[in-house]
Amino acid sequence: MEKERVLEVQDLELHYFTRKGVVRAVDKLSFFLRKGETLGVVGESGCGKTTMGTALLNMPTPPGRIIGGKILLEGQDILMLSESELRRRVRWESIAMVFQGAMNCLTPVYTIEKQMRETLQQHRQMEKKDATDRMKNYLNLVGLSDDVLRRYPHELSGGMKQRVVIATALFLEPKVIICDEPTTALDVVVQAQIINLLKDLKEQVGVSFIFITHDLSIEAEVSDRILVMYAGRIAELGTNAQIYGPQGPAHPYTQRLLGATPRLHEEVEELAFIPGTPPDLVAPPEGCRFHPRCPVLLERCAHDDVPLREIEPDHMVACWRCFDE
Amino acid sequence: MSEPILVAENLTKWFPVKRSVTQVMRRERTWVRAVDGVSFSVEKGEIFGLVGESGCGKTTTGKLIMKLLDITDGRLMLQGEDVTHITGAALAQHRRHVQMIFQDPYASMNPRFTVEDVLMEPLEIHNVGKDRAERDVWVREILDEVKLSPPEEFLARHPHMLSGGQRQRAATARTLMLNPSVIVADEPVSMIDLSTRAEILAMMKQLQREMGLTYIYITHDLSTARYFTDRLAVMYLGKIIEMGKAGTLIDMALHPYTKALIGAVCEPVSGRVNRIKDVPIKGEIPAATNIPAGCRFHPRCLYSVPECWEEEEPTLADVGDGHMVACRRYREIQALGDAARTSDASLGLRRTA
Amino acid sequence: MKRDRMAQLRSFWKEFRQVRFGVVGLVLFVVFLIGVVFEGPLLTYRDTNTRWRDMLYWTNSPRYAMPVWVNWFTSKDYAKSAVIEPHNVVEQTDGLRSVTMDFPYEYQAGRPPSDVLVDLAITGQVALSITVERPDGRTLTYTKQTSSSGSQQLRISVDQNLRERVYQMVASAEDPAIASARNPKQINAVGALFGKAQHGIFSEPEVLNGTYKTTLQVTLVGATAKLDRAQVVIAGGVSGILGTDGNKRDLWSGLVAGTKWALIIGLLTSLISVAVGVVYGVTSGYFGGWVDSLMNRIYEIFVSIPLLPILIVLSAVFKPSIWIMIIMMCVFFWVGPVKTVRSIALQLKENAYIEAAHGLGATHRRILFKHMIPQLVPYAFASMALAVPGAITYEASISLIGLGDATVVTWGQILFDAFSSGAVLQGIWWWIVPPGLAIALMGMTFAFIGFAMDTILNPKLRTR
Amino acid sequence: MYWKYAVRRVFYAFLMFAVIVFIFSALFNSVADRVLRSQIQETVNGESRARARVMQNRDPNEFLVWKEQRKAELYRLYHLDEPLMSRIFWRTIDTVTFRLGQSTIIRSSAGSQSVMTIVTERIPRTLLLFGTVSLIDLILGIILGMRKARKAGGLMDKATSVGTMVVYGMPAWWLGMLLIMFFAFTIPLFPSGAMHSTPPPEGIGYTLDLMYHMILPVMTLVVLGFWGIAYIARNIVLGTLQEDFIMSARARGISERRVLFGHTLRAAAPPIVTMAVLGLLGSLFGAIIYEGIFSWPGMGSLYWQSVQQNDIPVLMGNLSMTTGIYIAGLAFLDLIYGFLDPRVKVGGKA
Repeated sequence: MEKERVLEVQDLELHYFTRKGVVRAVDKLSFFLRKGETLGVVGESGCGKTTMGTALLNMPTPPGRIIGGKILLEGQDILMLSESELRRRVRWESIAMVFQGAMNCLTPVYTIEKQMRETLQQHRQMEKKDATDRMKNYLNLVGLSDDVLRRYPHELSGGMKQRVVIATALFLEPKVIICDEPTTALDVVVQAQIINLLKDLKEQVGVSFIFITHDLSIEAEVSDRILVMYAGRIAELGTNAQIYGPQGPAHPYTQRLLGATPRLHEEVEELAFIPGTPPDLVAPPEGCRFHPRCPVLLERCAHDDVPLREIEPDHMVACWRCFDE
Repeated sequence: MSEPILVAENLTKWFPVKRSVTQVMRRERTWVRAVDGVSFSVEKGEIFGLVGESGCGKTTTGKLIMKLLDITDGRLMLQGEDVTHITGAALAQHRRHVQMIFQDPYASMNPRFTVEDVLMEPLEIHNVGKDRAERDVWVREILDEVKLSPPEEFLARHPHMLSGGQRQRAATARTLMLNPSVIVADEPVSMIDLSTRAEILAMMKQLQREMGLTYIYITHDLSTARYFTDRLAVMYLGKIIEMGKAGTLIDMALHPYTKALIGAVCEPVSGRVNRIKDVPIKGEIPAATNIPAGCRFHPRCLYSVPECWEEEEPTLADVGDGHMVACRRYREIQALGDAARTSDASLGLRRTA
Repeated sequence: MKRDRMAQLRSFWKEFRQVRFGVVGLVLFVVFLIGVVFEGPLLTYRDTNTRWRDMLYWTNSPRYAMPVWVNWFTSKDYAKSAVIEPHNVVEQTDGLRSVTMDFPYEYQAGRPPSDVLVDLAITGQVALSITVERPDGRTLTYTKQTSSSGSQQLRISVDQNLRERVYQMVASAEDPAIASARNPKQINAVGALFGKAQHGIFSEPEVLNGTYKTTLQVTLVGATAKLDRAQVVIAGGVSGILGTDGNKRDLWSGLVAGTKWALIIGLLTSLISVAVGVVYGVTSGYFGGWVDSLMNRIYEIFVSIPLLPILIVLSAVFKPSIWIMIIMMCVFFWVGPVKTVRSIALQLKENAYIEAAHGLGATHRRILFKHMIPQLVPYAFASMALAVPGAITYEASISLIGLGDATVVTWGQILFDAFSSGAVLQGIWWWIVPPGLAIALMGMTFAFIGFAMDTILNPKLRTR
Repeated sequence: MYWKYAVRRVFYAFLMFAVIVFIFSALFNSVADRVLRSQIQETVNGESRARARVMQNRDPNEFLVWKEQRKAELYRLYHLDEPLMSRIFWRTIDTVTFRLGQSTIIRSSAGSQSVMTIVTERIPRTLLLFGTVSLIDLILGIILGMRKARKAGGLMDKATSVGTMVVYGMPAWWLGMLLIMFFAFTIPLFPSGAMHSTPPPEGIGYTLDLMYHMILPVMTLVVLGFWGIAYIARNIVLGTLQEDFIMSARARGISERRVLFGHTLRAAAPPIVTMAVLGLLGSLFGAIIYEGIFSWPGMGSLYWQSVQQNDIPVLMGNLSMTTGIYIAGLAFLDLIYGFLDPRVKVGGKA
């Protein structure tokens, strides 16, 4: 049975208006997120994955602007909401985000308590004591002790700060949490602890996650479905089994990317790689955006824009080779 | 077995911590024990890996080998010669033999220099080559070597006009200019996109085969270490706690810390979701100013017993086939692990229950 | 390498061009430079630089004359300054030698000039006769005098020497009661000379336009006697582009002469001090450790001294020349960029390429001068530009107190003269506004340039 | 922890003051010696005249000997007979203990010739004027800076930035002259100078009169002053607005007001206060002679007077005191910084 969709994105377009020209960072992106699932978003740097994350809060960083599409949160298009409605009903209330480099996401001059309490006050009418209890509960949930509340951010280690940020993301019990590279810059052990924590929380709280990272191995570990982005567009979208399973992904980009990921427990003689560099999004190549780097391109790839099509249930690919025509 | 090209014996680097006035008066001195007695030897043509988490001293070790930092204690030998305390001309000579590739390709080249300037610099410093024309030929050759060809296209470019991969190639080319015998590569691919990472590593491997280079590969990433290196040493808080052939060390890790590290690594394989549920380690890394007594890993070890902190720190012991481990309980732990695997009572299950 | 520099410069210029006020600043700077290069032709008084304080040089100018362009804004225009050369020179050589000449003055202004002077240079024994014929036919006889041997200069001022004669000439036109009540020594002689001969000539004279003809008759006694120079100087109510000050000096010339000093003071001080500061800061940051600590302490001593007060006291005690003053300013100005440069150096030092150069065996000197300082050059230029106005203002401030170098003309000294002779209280705005405006304008010029560079250097501050 | 830091900072300020005074003493040693010698000569002459009146018909030789003795005695008292370094040392000690000697011409309002009295009676006047200016500058500057940063690149931002540059090199005293000319003479709205009317009114009238006299000088300095602070504040706030924690606060649904005036301004406050107050300190001590234009009887006018009357002891004393206040200002600034930034408060700086 299909679970209900919490979030649905339709034809989302976000452009950066820079001096050099218009950067089409997110170009007609469509996908949805089911209740209680984790959607992984992978891609190389500059493919627009972080941009997409901030767009979901309707908070593009200047000079970026959302120029088209819909973001339906339980049927309601949040792009139509006013700034104050967004603040009241969407941001943190329904969608919370753990930003990339979460260490810098805490205001350095405020104590943890002040920042958390402020967030709570903004959204809930609550007795002071109840608020304190709630903050402590969630800090304990992420494995931190109460006395963290009194500390300033610079007194905490990177892993602790990350946990605080996650606790803050959780404690309004939003429907969706976007995690943008929550573990980069953390050591493997801490990374594993954070991943474990997020998985536990998913089981216990039942929220949906969008997990953005450049690391395919982490996605294999955490995500139910994986969305592979390339140059502002979706290259492939499939379930964990479809992407990482024995038959492997369908899109040549995903295939190569996976082949380039070293395995710890296998002896690999030669790793795969993709020659060339990602395209300049001011003037992306015609046709399939991956075609200049594609090892198996067809003639039509160079000029025909490639659509995203479902090739099997829950598995969408944007590659002419994968379509039976 | 060939001659070791580089030998480190009990290599140590302590940094003094800046003291307050009262501490000076009380004659208190605290030290950051960044590298705390590291011994290993590297053979010619070998790729030796140093892995560990941030702050374990692996980068400092690299800099000690480069002689970018003064060695506090211990001995460093290069090609049979003691280079521990060399200065002046000998040091300059050392810097021709040992080269380094840095982690951040964006920072490792002066943004105001062109690729040509970057590659010329080592020649200018050491006054190699009889004139500019000769140097020019070399620069072009090396650029070809690292597959930045045609060289004319790259010579006049500034670093910001190169992609991350190209930049790391140029940085590699710079290290090759002086025909070194040892190259210290400090996380050379960690900031490079996955799609080109393998390309760089493949190039480095090819160069090694062709030119008979010796690499010391410093990384936090066990997966690339396994792919790239011949031998691997795992560092924890300034000390090597396990060392051996890369494959053996990862597939049959003995030290509980190595096991934890390996357990924490994600793999791009489906159907193994929840596999890293059990990371057999507790707490956070202590500060390098305050290294625990006894086995330095004991506060975080799930298997530690009183003798681990009451008795002296265990030293690296050979367990056969060059596999060395610094743990006094590794046999018992191994037995425990085997038992757990067979009896289905894995630590992971125990913790989730 | 050289071509590369050019390319860098070109790309910098391309960015600089985008910042509009930066271009405005550059244009202004070029204008100032042109002003310095063409100082000669621009100076209406050629010897301003050497004879600014020589009162004799300025005797022919009016005192407190407004700029000529004031006439554009007033219906009753002021008489302009003029020097009238002799016309109709008639020489007689039979018997006694004599020379007769006319000096016609076409007077059309709405207000009388401030003075009329007859300026003569003669050698030997001479007899003089000077008369002025007004348009209405009344005639003023200046004087009939003979001079003895030797060469001499003669200056006869209507305002100072001829009040009584003017009184005699026009007194008949006024009511005798009023006329007799006037002290002839205190009348406005020039006003009366150029006024209609009617009631009120002493109190509110009405201008009488027309040709005023001064006639000079010289009788030369003996063979050696001769007339070297003869001219009639009309000291106008307005004079020159910027008027004159209380010492009759032409302010435009002073301002032009001061421009080069402002530029020299500003540029030299900022150049030296920023160069020292940058090298100091980089060295301190690069070496770190005890070198850094020591250099920091020295730096802190210098920043803890209030700049203007110490400069005032040093100037008061040692009475320095302008060059020493520039050095003095450098001694305290170099701290300006140190803090920023040091922190930039600390960041640069952490860059892997510094370590790489080190690892390649580069010496400290090579790293400092090839890798670090070149990176600071743009910053150094920006802070140089921004340090210029400070240096100019400080020199002006010291001059304002009266401690300036008296051998040169600076804008600050013009303002000192203005302030100390009470120009503020008398409302002599043309003495105060232009020099201050020049300082402010030059400050603005360099601020425009400096801020523009700053915007280019800190992309974070960019809004797009 | 903060107190320890504070004590250390204050101690350091004293040390710095001593070092600088020592430098001054060395630098101006010869002129100070010369003035002191001539002052002693005058004293001895005066005394000897008085003595001559009391004891007549004494041996003139003996009289000369007495004069020499008396001079030597005074020289010894003021350490003038000692070697150079020792003279410098004693002058330093005298200055840091605020024994600034006697003036040659200038007197305090009560007629005292003590340099200390002359200078100290002027300190509050200077502090009053410049303190008011600083406060207004800071408030206006930060308000304008915030507005500029919020609409960075907009018309208002650009226009005010150009304003900053236009006034950048303008000497305050020149603007003062213009304003006096305009507001005191062309349109006589305000007094042309001085601190109060003569005679000063009593009671509340005194304060009002003082404020009335302050309007023009304060206005002049403020017109020039707050632009720079606005520009600095704008840049710092703009930098802070690009920080991750601001984006994070916005994402948490914190209201824009709180994001701006809570998070942004609070986080930007330490550098803004430092930069602004540092700039103010510099510009105010650069504007100190500006008092002379407005005949404001503060420390700045005292420079003017002592230069014109060549009163070296007053000049030196004034310099030492100005430096002392400046150093105190710098120390105070650091203390505020430590108070504003928890990283300093807890961690301890340096």
